[in-house]
Amino acid sequence: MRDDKKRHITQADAIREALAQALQEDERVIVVGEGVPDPKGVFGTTAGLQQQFGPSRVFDSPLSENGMTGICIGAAISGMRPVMVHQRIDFALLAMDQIVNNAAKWRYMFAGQVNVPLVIMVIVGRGWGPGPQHAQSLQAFFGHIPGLKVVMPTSGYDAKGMLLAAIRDDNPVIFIQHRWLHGIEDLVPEPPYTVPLDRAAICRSGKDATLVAFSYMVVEALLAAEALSQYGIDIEVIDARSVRPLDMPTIIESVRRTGTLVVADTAWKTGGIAGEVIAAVAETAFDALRRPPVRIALPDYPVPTSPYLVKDYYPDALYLARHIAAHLGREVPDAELAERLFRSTPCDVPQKDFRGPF
Amino acid sequence: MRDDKKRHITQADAIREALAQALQEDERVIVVGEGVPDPKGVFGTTAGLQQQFGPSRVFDSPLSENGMTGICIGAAISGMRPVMVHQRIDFALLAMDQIVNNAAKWRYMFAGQVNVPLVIMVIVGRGWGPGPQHAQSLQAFFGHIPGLKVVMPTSGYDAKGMLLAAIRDDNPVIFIQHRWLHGIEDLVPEPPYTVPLDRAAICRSGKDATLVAFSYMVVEALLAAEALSQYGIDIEVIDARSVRPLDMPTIIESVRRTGTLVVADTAWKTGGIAGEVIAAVAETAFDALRRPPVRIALPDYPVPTSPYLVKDYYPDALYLARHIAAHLGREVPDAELAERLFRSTPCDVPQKDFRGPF
Amino acid sequence: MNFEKAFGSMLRVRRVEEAIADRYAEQQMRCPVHLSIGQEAVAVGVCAALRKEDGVFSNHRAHAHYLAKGGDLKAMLAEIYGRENGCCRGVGGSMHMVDLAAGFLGAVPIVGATVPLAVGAAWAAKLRGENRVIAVFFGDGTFEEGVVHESINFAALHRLPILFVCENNLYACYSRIDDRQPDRPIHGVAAAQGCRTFTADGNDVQAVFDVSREAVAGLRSGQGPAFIECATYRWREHCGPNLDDNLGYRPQGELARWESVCPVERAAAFLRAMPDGAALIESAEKQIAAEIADAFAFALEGPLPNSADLPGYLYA
Amino acid sequence: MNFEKAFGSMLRVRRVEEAIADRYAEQQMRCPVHLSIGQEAVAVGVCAALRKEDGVFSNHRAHAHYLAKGGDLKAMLAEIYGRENGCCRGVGGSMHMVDLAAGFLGAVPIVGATVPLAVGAAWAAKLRGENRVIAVFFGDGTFEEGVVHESINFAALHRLPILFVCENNLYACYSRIDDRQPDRPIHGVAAAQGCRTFTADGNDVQAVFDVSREAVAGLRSGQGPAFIECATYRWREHCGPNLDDNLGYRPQGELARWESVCPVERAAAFLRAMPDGAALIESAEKQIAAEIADAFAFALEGPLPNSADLPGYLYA
Ligand SMILES: Cc1ncc(C[n+]2csc(CCOP(=O)(O)OP(=O)(O)O)c2C)c(N)n1
Ligand SMILES: Cc1ncc(C[n+]2csc(CCOP(=O)(O)OP(=O)(O)O)c2C)c(N)n1
Ligand SMILES: [Mg+2]
Ligand SMILES: [Mg+2]
Repeated sequence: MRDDKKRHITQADAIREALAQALQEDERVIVVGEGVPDPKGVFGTTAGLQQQFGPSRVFDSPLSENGMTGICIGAAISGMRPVMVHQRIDFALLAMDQIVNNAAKWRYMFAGQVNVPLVIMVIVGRGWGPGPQHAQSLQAFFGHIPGLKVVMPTSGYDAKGMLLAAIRDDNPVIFIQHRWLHGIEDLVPEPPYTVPLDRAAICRSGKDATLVAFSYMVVEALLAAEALSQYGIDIEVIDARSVRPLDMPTIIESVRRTGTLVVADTAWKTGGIAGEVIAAVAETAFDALRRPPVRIALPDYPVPTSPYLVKDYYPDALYLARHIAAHLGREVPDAELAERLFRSTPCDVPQKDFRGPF
Repeated sequence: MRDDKKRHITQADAIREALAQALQEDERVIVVGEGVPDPKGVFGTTAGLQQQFGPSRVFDSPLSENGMTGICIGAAISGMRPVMVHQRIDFALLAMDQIVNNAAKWRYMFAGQVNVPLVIMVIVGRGWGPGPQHAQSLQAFFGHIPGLKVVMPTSGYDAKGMLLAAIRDDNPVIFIQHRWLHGIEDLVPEPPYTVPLDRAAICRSGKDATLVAFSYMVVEALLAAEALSQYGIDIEVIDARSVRPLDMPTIIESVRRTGTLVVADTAWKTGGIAGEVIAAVAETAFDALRRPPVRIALPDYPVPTSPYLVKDYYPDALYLARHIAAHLGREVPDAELAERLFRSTPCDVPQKDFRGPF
Repeated sequence: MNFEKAFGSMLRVRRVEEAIADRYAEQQMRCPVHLSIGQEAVAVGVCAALRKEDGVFSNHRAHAHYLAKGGDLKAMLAEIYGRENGCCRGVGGSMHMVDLAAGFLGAVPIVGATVPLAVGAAWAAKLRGENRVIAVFFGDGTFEEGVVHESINFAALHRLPILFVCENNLYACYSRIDDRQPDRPIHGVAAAQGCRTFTADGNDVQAVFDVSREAVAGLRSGQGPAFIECATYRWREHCGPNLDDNLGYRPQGELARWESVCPVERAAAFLRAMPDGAALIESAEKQIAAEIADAFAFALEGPLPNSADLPGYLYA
Repeated sequence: MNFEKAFGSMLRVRRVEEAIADRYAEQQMRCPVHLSIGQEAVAVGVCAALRKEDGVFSNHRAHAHYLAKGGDLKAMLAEIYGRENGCCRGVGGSMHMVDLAAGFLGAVPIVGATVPLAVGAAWAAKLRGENRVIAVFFGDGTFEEGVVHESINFAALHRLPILFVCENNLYACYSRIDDRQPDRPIHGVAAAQGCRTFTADGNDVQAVFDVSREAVAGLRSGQGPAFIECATYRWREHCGPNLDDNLGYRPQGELARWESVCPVERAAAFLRAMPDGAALIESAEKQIAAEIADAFAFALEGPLPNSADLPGYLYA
């Protein structure tokens, strides 16, 4: 299926297409959010939908995150299939009560009598100085909550397929996009298709280490793996894709082959989902680990705004490659590696050196 | 200090005393929360404070969790030292925006120019059918957030000392109580004293396994350890006390001695703080682990209400003892163990068999 | 409104809650209960103005709303007793209840949590072109939650068929309204936000019904959200079966004054003044007593729920 | 109000923001900027009614408030340029600013987030017996956030010395107010919640000052919270330096109508009608131009901040 069309489109367009197809195929689907119908269309992901499907399917929203989440839950348990959109995941903090107490629990509390077919799309920001309140990566919050499904697709192909799967799913799904993936092109077939919400994907096979990456970190991971392969270091890169449930079978199977686990996350290290991956592997496949597992994640303080400060904040492909090589006890000429992974773009705009497709 | 008075009081009284002493020693301290001045005084923890310190120091609150949190932050950056009280941690979900975006970040965003001396007291509920929305154990949320300090004292002694330390601290501190610890008596000296906010405590030494427990799980852990000791199994019980920062040096030092790590938490297993402990140990003291680390925590669904359903929900001392013995490969006569750890109280009222002091 | 029916409905709620209170000390109902004794007229008056296919959302104090909307008494008691034949198979207890067949769409105890859900249900009704009205009950304290204001704003913006019913019983737990809100009427805020607003003596079932009927008629004809503030009073403790006037948080004599305007007795007095009224009341009492005895038996004989079913309730 | 000073203050805000807009394309200010061009009279009129020791909180669109309250221009520009000599040492950028010495107590971009903080600061002032007033600026869209209502309720309950200033510029990003709120005045809601309310032509600095002075006098004499709704308009795009009328989200001609009631030009016209007015304007322009040139130089020459300092900012 992946190759049947040879059509390269950006992830923003892939998401927009999935929304359009969902609106098309099921009249119960509605799309609502602050800025959804506006000229910028949430970084293009909702552009033109209101024109196409009309103002009774595609809605703007008051600035009322908790209330609107509850309203969408109310609509979801009353026969609609709402898709809510937040321009930044940070804003969903205002809606934690409705997400955790109602969306995640409504079916359970009532012993399965009512479903909550709701999709909450959120965007993890980055770049150009969003700063402490506008660039958090809060997947760990959602990943801790029974009753939610939480996905973080990386490729445009997966973004479209997982979004369609999420909208067709009868449970609340948190669909986490990364701003820096929106512009990357991928092979995305036009007809509607789904990608499972609970499966990791091996994007690159290797035998020396398993590198599990989340969302945008897959991009950096692939660059790092490519560079290390020049030195005979063979990294298996797994795109986790799903945060809840984590696809532990795929991850463990890989670790059993490589003996080494590295997890790269877009979030703060302490208390993040990377730790969950490591804990789950350590608990259930301890014997497979030939060396300590490693987390590569954000330092435990918020992102600053100044680019001069941001430049040291996000671990990138070079950071990954250096750490993995060192962890494996493999010598790699550092200056050469640094040159290979030289980042031609400033730290606050997306990595140019990865252009897709995945 | 611990023994200087030989005074046994309940944890609820110890907390009340700490609040009274804080109000006494610093006129900038105010206490505010839904039900704080009411006749029940938040399970006794705030009883009589308004009578003693007057209505301009001790306040009731509208039902406005996010607003009141912001208001207390505003007061904290303006020269007051507010202590907010939530009867249940679940209600704090409504205030996640103010806690995460403002309280935790205000000092950082402004490069250290302003402190936020705020204490948020929350209670993890349990028992008598509170059900899915009123008995969550959400420490993992707070534990993930840079800028917060998060503590979960178990003993009455620590509750008092850590609360005083939290109120004197210039940072936002989430002070998590457990409903089932309120009634337990402990040796609590009357004069004000503090207990550090970042140190675990070894409550019982042992050489066969390190059992790190959080909050009420320390009670079950101590019972389990006591029972196992009858079979020559020697468990070291560590009361984590602090969730952020975790006292990893103490934990790792213990694991280096025992080679075995078990973590018992009051929260859901997946994405919880127990996983963070395991990940941190696996990353930094992998060689110390002689067998897989283990988490003992809640199953990944919300607590039901019916006592007939609750009875299988919470892991107790017997569950801990059985699992630890099995994990260590040690044979223990199960019927005898079960008798030893027979719980004379129903599953929805506090464990009678532990009466304190710690 | 069929007055006799409304009286019977109130009496039934009263007797059910009294029976719960009486038996609570047996410790077989092992969950918090918030009784509506003294407030029955609000639930009954509002629901009398609704159709079966209309929906109701409620909160921690849900029994009266559930029963007034036609919820199954047996399933409710079995739920409170934590049995498999309860309306939520024991997962919910008194604070989490639902009876979809009766249009009782859900109650949960986080205050304010169901208000946006009700607005969302009304939105769905409008989008689906259903001639359906949704009502949501909440207390005076709940009006302090920001989410209520967000909900009202959206309802007014989209002119949704929703009836906000504020049961102002002057207290949130032990806190009197003057310790939580400035001195201005709640319904005044709702009016300023664009609702059609009504007030009623919440202890007069006819009065509650009359404004509800008017409000609901407006909803059916697309006039946008309505808001009713009902003055009423809770007789028992906030949570639990007991009286608690001894605690001293309410002014002396306040409870007695409100007891003297008991909604059930008021309706009974009206009926008694009618021919056959006394007989009618007596027969209602008998019928309700029998139904309650039956329902408790149903609950107490209910099978115990099975923990193994729980994970299956989580995801569809 | 010293009208000349107010004019100068508005002109300074305008010229600063124009300079930011002009230089933004150089990509040296690498953070989002939300310009207040067109809205200067609100910030200046309100702050003219405040004393230095009074406090102000703001939001994502903070430059005008910061400057009008007396915030340090150099430190602001250095902050936007991400330098160590910025008012937050580069951590904050345009959306997170503070100048404690000037009583500018903080701005952050989560909408509504500073409203309860301002109420808390006013509460502290009252508890500490300080004769201090706090003002908080927010937009029409922000009024939709529940936390604003929670904040107003508490302020009214405790009669706090707080001035809520709603800058109603008709839009939240690209969303017009009619797509977000029903057709009723914002200030009407605040009045129903127990605020003393005022409205003003937000493009007339004298009008804004007049109501602010009255409102603030009431605050100082303990009359409880005040709420001012100012009608105004944002000329540039929501976020960024450009004009964006080409996007078509605003009705044709709307921008032009609002440009024709430019707050700065209006004040200038008034001054020009006075003897020496033209000279005064000219000298203000010159002085401001020099100050701005200086301040940009200060910012551009500012030392780069050091990542190693960041962890130290987190905890006291
Ligand atoms: C968000 C939240 N905060 C606090 C509580 C605790 N609580 C339960 S009922 C209640 C009082 C509610 O008062 P009101 O809305 O007036 O309803 P009433 O109990 O009087 O019927 C409170 C504070 C809660 N359940 N949810
Ligand atoms: C909680 C939250 N939701 C959404 C946003 C995104 N956002 C930034 S500014 C803005 C519009 C604010 O409108 P208004 O309050 O009218 O202020 P204006 O921009 O018009 O000055 C929005 C929605 C945000 N920053 N915070
Ligand atoms: Mg009430
Ligand atoms: Mg606006």
